[in-house]
Amino acid sequence: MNLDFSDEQKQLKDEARKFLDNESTIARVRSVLNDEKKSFDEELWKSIGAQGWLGAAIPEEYGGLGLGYLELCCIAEEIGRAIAPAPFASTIYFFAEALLLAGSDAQKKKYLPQIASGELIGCFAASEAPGALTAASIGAKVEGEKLTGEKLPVVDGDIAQAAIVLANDGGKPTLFIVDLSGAGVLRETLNTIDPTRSAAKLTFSAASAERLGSAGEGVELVERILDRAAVLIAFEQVGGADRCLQMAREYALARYAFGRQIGSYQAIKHRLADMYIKNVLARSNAYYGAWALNTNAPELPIAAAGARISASEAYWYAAKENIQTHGGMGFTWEVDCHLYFRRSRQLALIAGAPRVWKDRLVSQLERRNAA
Amino acid sequence: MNLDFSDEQKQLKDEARKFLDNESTIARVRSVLNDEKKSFDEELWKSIGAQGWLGAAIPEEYGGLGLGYLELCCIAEEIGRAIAPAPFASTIYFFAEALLLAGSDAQKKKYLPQIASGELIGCFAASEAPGALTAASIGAKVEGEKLTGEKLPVVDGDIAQAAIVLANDGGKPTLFIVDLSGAGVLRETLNTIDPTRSAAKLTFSAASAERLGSAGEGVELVERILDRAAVLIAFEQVGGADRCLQMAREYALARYAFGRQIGSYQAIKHRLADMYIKNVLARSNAYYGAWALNTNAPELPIAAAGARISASEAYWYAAKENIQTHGGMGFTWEVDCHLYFRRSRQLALIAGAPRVWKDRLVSQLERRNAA
Amino acid sequence: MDFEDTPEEAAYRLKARKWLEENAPKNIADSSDDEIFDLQACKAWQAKKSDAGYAKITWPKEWGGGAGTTIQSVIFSQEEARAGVSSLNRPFAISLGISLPSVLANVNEETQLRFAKPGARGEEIWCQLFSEPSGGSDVAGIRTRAVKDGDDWIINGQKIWTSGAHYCDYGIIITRTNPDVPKHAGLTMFWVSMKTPGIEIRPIHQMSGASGFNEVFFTDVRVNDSQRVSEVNDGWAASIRTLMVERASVGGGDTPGGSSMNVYKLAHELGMLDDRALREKLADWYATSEGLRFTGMRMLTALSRGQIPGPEGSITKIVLANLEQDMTLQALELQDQFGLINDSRISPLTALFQQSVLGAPGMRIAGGTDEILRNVIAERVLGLPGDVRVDKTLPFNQLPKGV
Amino acid sequence: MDFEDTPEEAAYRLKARKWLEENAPKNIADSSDDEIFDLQACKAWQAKKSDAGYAKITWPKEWGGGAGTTIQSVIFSQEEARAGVSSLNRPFAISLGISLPSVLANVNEETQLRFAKPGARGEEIWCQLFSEPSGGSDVAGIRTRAVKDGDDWIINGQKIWTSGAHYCDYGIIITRTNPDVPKHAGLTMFWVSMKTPGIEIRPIHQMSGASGFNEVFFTDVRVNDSQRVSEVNDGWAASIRTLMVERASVGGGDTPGGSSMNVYKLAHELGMLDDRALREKLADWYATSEGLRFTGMRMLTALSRGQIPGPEGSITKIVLANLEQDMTLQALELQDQFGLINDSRISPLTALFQQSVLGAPGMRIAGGTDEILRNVIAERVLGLPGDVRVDKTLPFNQLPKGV
Repeated sequence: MNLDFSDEQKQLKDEARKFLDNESTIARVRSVLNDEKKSFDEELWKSIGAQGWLGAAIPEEYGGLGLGYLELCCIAEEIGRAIAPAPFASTIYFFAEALLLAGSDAQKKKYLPQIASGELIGCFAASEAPGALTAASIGAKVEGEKLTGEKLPVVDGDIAQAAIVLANDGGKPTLFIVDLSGAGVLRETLNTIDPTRSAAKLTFSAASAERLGSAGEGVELVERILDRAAVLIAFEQVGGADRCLQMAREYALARYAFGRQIGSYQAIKHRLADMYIKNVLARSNAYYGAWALNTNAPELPIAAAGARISASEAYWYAAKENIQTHGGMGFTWEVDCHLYFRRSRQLALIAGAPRVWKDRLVSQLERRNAA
Repeated sequence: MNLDFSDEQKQLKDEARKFLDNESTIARVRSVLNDEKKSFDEELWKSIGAQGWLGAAIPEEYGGLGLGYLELCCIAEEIGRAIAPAPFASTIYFFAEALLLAGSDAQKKKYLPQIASGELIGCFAASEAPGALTAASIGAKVEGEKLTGEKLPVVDGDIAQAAIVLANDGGKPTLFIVDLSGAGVLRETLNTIDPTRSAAKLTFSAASAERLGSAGEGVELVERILDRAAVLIAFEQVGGADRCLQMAREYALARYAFGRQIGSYQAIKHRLADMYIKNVLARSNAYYGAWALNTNAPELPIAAAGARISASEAYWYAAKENIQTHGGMGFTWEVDCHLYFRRSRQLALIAGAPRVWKDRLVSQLERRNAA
Repeated sequence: MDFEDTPEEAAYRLKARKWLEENAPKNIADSSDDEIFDLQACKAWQAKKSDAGYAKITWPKEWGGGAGTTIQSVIFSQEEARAGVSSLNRPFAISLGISLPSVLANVNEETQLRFAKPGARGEEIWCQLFSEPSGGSDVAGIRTRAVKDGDDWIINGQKIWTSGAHYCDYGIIITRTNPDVPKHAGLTMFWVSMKTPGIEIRPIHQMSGASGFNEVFFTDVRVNDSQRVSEVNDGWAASIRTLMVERASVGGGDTPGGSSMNVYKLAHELGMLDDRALREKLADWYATSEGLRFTGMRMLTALSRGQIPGPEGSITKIVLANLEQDMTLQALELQDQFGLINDSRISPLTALFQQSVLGAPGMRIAGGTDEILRNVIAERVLGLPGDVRVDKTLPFNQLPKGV
Repeated sequence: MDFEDTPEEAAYRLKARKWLEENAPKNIADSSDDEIFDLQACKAWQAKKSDAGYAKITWPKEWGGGAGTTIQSVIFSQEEARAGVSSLNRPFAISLGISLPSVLANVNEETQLRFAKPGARGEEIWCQLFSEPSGGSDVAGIRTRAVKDGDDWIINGQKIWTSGAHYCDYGIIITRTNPDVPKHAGLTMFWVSMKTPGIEIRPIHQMSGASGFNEVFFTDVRVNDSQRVSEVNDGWAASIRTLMVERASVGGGDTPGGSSMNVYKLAHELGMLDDRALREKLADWYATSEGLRFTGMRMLTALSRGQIPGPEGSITKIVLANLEQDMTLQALELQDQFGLINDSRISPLTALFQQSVLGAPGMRIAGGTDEILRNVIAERVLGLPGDVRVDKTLPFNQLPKGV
C-alpha cells in the first residue's frame, strides 16, 4: 500500500510552500483584488515560470521537466493555499493538458515549450451558457478554418495569448487552437466573484482557428480535460481549505470572549473539528485522484468526480466557517477571510459546478455496474 | 391577524393532554410494543371514543360533535405527543375524511355515526408498491362489485372492520368501501418499524366492494384525502417533536458530566436550540395547514405539503437528537426515546414520504405560477 | 383562524391607507440596497408622518408619536410597504428602534421632552455606540474609558459596527468607568453629540462591497455629567434592554415563499425546474420561508389580541441568514460556470445572487452571531444553564485578553 | 503512488493466503450480525492460528503471537476476509484489541506469561469493565468502589456496556479506591475472573433488538491485591491508554463506495436511479465513503513505510455513523409507505435498512459519542484548549451529581 507522496515529492511541496509564502504574499493578492485593471500578478507569474513549475508535467522532449503529475499535484496544493493570483490552472491544467491529450506532434512542439518557459498564457473556452455541452447547445462554429461565435466566461481570457476553443465544425463539436492576438478576436473583461482571478468574454469574428484532435471529438475531449483538471483543482481546493482551517484555528486561539479563548467553546471547537473531518476526506479523495491521473487509470473519471465533490464541499465549509469563526472582522474587506471565500467559489465553478459532477459520478457508477 | 387557536380550542388541547397523560401512559404504549399479538390498546381506544373526539370534525347530522377541524388539530397534536397506540389516524384522518369528501348521504349515514361512537375502526388501502399511483400501477380491480387484489402496507388493516380501497373499475382508478369481516378478505399482520402502530397486508379474493365517489375519480380523491390527512398528521408530528425536545431538555438538566449539567455544554444546548427552531417552524406551518383545512381553502395542497415537510423534518431531528442527548441510555429498549424515534418514521411514511411531498409542493408552485 | 383584521384594525388600516394615498410621495427610487436613500426626502416624510401621528406610533403625542398600539404600528408599516415608501424609513430604523428608546427609558422627563420629538420627526438621528473591536459577542468587554474630570467625563477609545454614524446627530455610548471591578459592574452609559470635537468616523468596507457600518474613534471627547444616561457604573442593565430589542424581530418575508421564490424564478428561467434535486431543495426552502412568515403572523396575532408575543421570534435571524447562505450557494451552482459572473449586464440573475452570496456571511454575524443566538434560545427560552463563566468575578483589568 | 504490496508484504501475503487455503474452515455461516457466532468453532480456529503465528501477529511468540508487524497483521486480516473467515474473530475483538493489551501493559512478566498465551489462543476471553451508568462520556466518574480488606479488595458497584460479558472468562475493571480526592486521582485497576462469586451479568436490550452489551453488577466481589493492575489510586493513566486504543480505528469499508452501494442497489431495483435528488445524495455518500477508504489506505501506507499513522483515523467513526444515519433515512424514504415494513419475506431490501435505521443512533454513541469525538479532534489533533473544568480539583464525593 502506497497511497501517499514520496519523500522527494513532499520536499518539493515544502519548497513550493516556502517559495509562495514569499512570492505570493497577501499584499500581492490584494494588489490584484483592488486594482480593477490588473488581471493577474505578472511578476509572480514570471517567478513561477522561473521555478520550472510550468513544465513540471510536460515531457522533456517538449521543453518540460517531465517530473509527472504527482509533482504537479504538490505544486497545485500550494498554489491553492497561497490563492496565487496567476493563470496557472488555465495554462497548465487546461491548455497544456488539452495539447498533451489531443495535440499533434507539431502542435505540441509549437506550444508546450512556450508554456514551460512561461512565455505563453493559455486559456480554455468551452462554455457559452449554463448547461451541458452538445452540438446543439454550441453556437460557435468554424468554417474554412475561421471561427465565429462567443465564449464566456473564459478564465484568463483577457490575458491569454492563445485559447483552446470548442466549436462546431460542420455541425460536429471540435476543439481548436486560436491565437488571441490575431484578427477577429474581441475580449471583454468580466467582473466575477473572485477579482483575483480574471475572466473574459471572447467574441470571435472569423478568427483563425487550428483544429486540435479530430473533428467531432470535441465534447469527449472536453470531458477528458475536465477529469484531469478536476484532480489538479481539487489539490488547489485542499490547499485553500487547509489554510482556512489554519486561520480559524489561529484566531480561535488568539481571540478571547468572556475571559476565555474562543477556541475553548464547543460551538467553535466542534466546527473546527468538522472542518478537519471534511479536509481529511477531501485530501484522501484527492490522493486517489492523483494516483488515477498519474497512471491514466480507467478509474480516472470516478476518481476525479470524487475528488472534486469532496474538495468543493470541504473548501466551501472551511471558507464560510472561517469567516464565521472570525466574527465581525470576518466579513470585512480588510481581513483576508473573504479572499479564500471568493476563491472557493471560483474553483468550484470554473470546471463545472459540483452538482454536475455528482451526476457524472453516478453515471460512471452506472457504467461500471453495467460492465 | 388571527393565526392561532382560540382560548376554547387551547382549553380543549389542555384537557386532551391531561386525559392522555392518564390514559395513554408509556406503560400502555409499551404493552402494545412488547406484545406481538397486540395491535392497539383497545381500552384506550374506547376511552378516546367516550371523550367524543372521534366525532370532533364529523357533523352533528352524522352523529358527530361538529366542532370542526381546528379542534381536531388540537386533539391530533396531543395524540402525537402521547404516541397513542390507537387507530385514530386511520379511522378519522383517512376513513372518515374519505367518506366526508366522497360519500353519498346514505354512505355517510351508514358509517359516520359508527365512527363517531367508536364502534367502527376504519383503514385506508391505496398502496401496493412504492411509487406513484396510476391506473397502470394499481393491480387491484373490481368486477361486478367484487374486489380482487393485494394492498400493503395498510395501517390498522389487521384490526379495522372496514377499508377504503383504491382499485381499478374497468381500468379506471376508483375508491371502494370494503367490509373486512366479509368473505374473500385475508389479513396478515406485518412487522413494521413502529410496533405500537399496526399494519397489515390485505388480500382480496372477490370481496364485496361498494363504490365511493365516481368511477375514475380514485387517484384524485386519494390526493385530496392525503392533503387533509397530511395536515392532521403534521399536528401529531409537532406534538411528538415537542415531547422529544422536552425529554431532551429534562435529561440535559438532570444529567451531569465532568461535574456540570450536560445542558451547560454548547454541543448540547445548541442542538436543543436547533430542535426548538425546527419545532417552531413546523408548528407555524401546521397552523397554516389547519387554517387551510378548516376553510377548505384553495391553498390547502400547498399548505398541507409545507406542513408535512416541515413537521417530518422537525420530528426526525428531534427524535434522533433526543436519543443522542440521552447518550448510552438513549439507544436502549428500556428508555423511551426509541418509541418516539419509531413513531417519527411511521408518521413520515404512512401518508407518503417527504421526498414525494417535496415534489408535490413544487408542482403546486408551478401550477400557481402558471395561473 | 383567519388572516383578517379586527374591526378596529380594519378601520385603522383604512384610515392609514387613505392618508398615505393622499400624502405619500410617489415614485420613490426603489433600491434593494439598505444604504441608499435620499436623507432630506426621508426627513421630510418623517416630519409629515409625525404631524399626522404616524411616526413612532406607539409613542405619546407629546413625544411626536401617535399614541397608538404595536399592532397599529405594524399595520401602518404594511400600508407603507404597499404604498412603496418603506425605504424612506431607512435612516431612522436604529435611531427609533434602538438608540433613542434606550436613552428615553433611562433619563428624566426634561431630557425626554428635549430629545423625543426631534427624534420622532427625524430632525435628529441617533446611532448606537456599543460594540468594540475587542468585544464582539462579548458585548460587556468594553475598553472605551470614561474618566471623571470635574463636571465632565473624558472619553477615549474605539467603537465599531455603528450604522449610519456619518449622518447621525447623536449617539448613545457605553463606556468603562471602573476597570478594577468585574466587567459588568464598571460600565456607564452617556448620550453624546456626534459633532463633539474628538470624534472621528471611518466607514468599514465589507466583503460584499457595502459600507454602512463605521468605526468611531474617541480622542479626549468631553461630555458633561448631565449627559449620563445610567447611574455611574450601572450601565450594563440599561444596555441589556437595548440588546434585547436589537436581537428580537418580528420577521419573515411578506410574500409567500420569500426569497426562495427568487431561486424558483432563476430555475424557471434556466429551464431547470424539472431537476428533482433542485425541487427537493426548493421545497425545503419554501417551507422554511413560510414557517418564518407564519411565525411572524403568530407574533402579530398575539399583538392583535393585546398579548405579549412568545419567544418564537428569536428564531428569525438565524434561520434567515443560514437559509440565504444555502440558497445563494445553490443558485450560483445552478448556473455552472456562469455562476462566476458578477455583471448584471451579462447575467442579471447571477449578479443578484452574487451579491447575496457575499452578503450572507455577514448576516450570520451582524446583530448577534449564530452561536450567540443559539445560546440565547437555549438559555432564555429553554432555560438551560449558562456556560461556565470565568469573567464574572475577576476584575476587568485582570481578565486575559486576546486580539 | 500505488496500491501494491512491497516485495516483503507480497511474500507474507502469499504465505498467509496459502496457509488459509489449506487450513481455514469452509462454509462459515455468514451473518451480518456481530453477535452471532459459534464460540467453539471460533476458539478452535483461534488456537490453530496461534500455533501458526497468525493470532495476534504483533505479539511475541512466547505470548502466542506471531512476532510480526502491524502491516502484516492488516494483510492477514485482509486475507481472512478473502477466505470468508473474518467472522470467527468476533468473540476476541475486544479481548485481544483492548482488554488484554491493557492488562499486559501494566503487569509483571510472570502475570504476562500467565495470561498472554491463553488469551492469544482464544482459550481465555477478556472483557472490559470501565463504563458506568452515571459516567457515560465522563469515563473517570467511576462510582464502583474497591475497599481494602487485608490482602484483598472488596468491590461493589455496577458496570455497563460490557460487550460479551456472558462468555468472557476475565475482565479488566477500574474502581474508585479513594473518593476524597479529585476524581482522576482515586482510581485503581484490577483484573478479575468473571466466575468470582458476587458478579451478576444482565444483557442490555437495545432499540435495534441487539443485546451484545451487558450490565455487570458487583456485590461484595473479593479480589486479591495481586490482581491489581495499576498502582493504588493511579488507575487513570492506565485506563487512558485503553481508551485511546478503543477510539482510534483504521477504517472505512474495503469495497469501493462501502455501504453507499447498498442504497445504489436499492435505487436500481426500484428503478429510481434517474432521480437527480437521489443521484446528488448518492454521489455525496459515495465520495464520503471513498474518502474514508482512502484515509484508511493512507494509514496503512504509513504502517507499510514503518511510520506511525497520523491522526486522520480519528475521523472514521463519527463520519461512518452519521453517514449511516443519513443513508438509511433516505433508503426508507425511497420506498415510500413500503419503508415502514420490517419483514424480510415481504420486502427484503427494506428490512435490511430498517435494521440499520434502528442501529445508527447507537453507532453515534457507542465507543465515544459524536460530541466526545469532536472534542478529541479539536483538542488532541488541532490543539485547541479544553473546556473549563470544574471537576478536576474538587474531591470526587463533593462533585454535583445527576441521574
